[in-house]
Amino acid sequence: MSRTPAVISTSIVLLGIWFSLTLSTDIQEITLGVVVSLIVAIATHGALTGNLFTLLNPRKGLAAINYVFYFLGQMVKANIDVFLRIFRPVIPIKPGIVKARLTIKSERAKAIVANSITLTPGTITIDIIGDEIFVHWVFLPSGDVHAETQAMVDSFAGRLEKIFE
Amino acid sequence: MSFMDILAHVFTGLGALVLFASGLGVFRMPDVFNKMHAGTKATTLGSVLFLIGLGLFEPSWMPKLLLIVLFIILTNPVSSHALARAAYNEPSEKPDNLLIDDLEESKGGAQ
Amino acid sequence: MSSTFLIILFVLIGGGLFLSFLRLILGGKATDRAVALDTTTLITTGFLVLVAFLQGRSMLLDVALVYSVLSFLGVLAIARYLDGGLR
Amino acid sequence: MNMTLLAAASIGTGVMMLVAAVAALVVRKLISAIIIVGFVSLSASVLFLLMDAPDVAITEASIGAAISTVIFLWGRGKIGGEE
Repeated sequence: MSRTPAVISTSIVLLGIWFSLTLSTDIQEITLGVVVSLIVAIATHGALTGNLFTLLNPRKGLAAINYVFYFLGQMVKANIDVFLRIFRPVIPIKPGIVKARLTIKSERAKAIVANSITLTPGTITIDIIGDEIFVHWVFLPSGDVHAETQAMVDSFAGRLEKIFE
Repeated sequence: MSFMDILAHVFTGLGALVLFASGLGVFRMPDVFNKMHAGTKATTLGSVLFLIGLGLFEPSWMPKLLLIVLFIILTNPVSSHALARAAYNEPSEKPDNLLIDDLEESKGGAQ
Repeated sequence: MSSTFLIILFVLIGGGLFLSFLRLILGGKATDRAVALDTTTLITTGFLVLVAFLQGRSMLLDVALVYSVLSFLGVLAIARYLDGGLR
Repeated sequence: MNMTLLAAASIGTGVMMLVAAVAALVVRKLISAIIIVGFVSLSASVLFLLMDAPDVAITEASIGAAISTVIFLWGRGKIGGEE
């Protein structure tokens, strides 16, 4: 029964997807949607979203909102960076793969950090082995490369830790 | 012209520009990982801006467009990650212009 | 939407599509082509939504959704193959 | 106006599809040919959509992008060897 909150939050998310696909308020459609989303959520043990009810805790909810806005800002910055880079006559690149350490333990959080790093300025994630993350820089930062990379990874992982405890 | 209309024009125009930039980046960048920088970041934000801009023109389409946007944001880094691993692990595909390569040492040490 | 703005949108998206298509054809290595295929399909998704908007039929949005899902699956299959075979 | 743009888009997609099909024939590595064939069937799906057949376009996208690519890759793996 410890999976019940996860199953319920997964079925709510699936029901939202169902509504935005059908866009209908017919009672038959809604009933079918509820039944199908419950079946899928129970069959997958709620693995799609995990327990979303922890976000109702105001501190964690604020942390999640903070993370989303930080991520959107970084995404816009990344595109300005790409934009300024590719319209030059000679593209300035100085590539390299740098290792950093992840302090966060949960697998879901690791996946979120890796995907966020892929969408932020100048970096993509190549691989995660254990708790080490390997980041590819299009233009290596000046100064201590490892410290800069670690600071960049921590800026995401630190914000996520507040959500995942 | 209402405020919403201007916003929709700005969003679609910027989105199309960013999508063009992603095509140009994929064409011009020298090796796989750098192509991926243009191909992932620019297409994600470009699609998001473009689809939301069209959704502002036609508000009844917004839910379905938001679903496509959510799907693109969730899956685009995943396919990029899979391609990056493939490009690194296959010796004939790996680019040779890396200045620092920590992953090489780490894999060499493990085996 | 004025027609000049529409032409600008078409030219920008078609140009991006064409450039990534050129990279797909001219290639380099196999992974270069795979990255170009990924970019091409994502730009095409935007293009399909633009076509749906021009024709004013919301059914064409479903095609764009299915297209983006399936192209993701195709790229993932190619990446898995390049990373040591489909297992 | 709209019709002109859509006709231009159809012609452009058709030309790209033809060029890609020829390129799939002349390209040297088999895996590159499989990737380009994936693009050919995806652009066939776009062409179906531009010709007012969204249901055929969905079918073509699912067959061309997902199933035929996976089957080609699977067969390529079964054959083994280089080239």
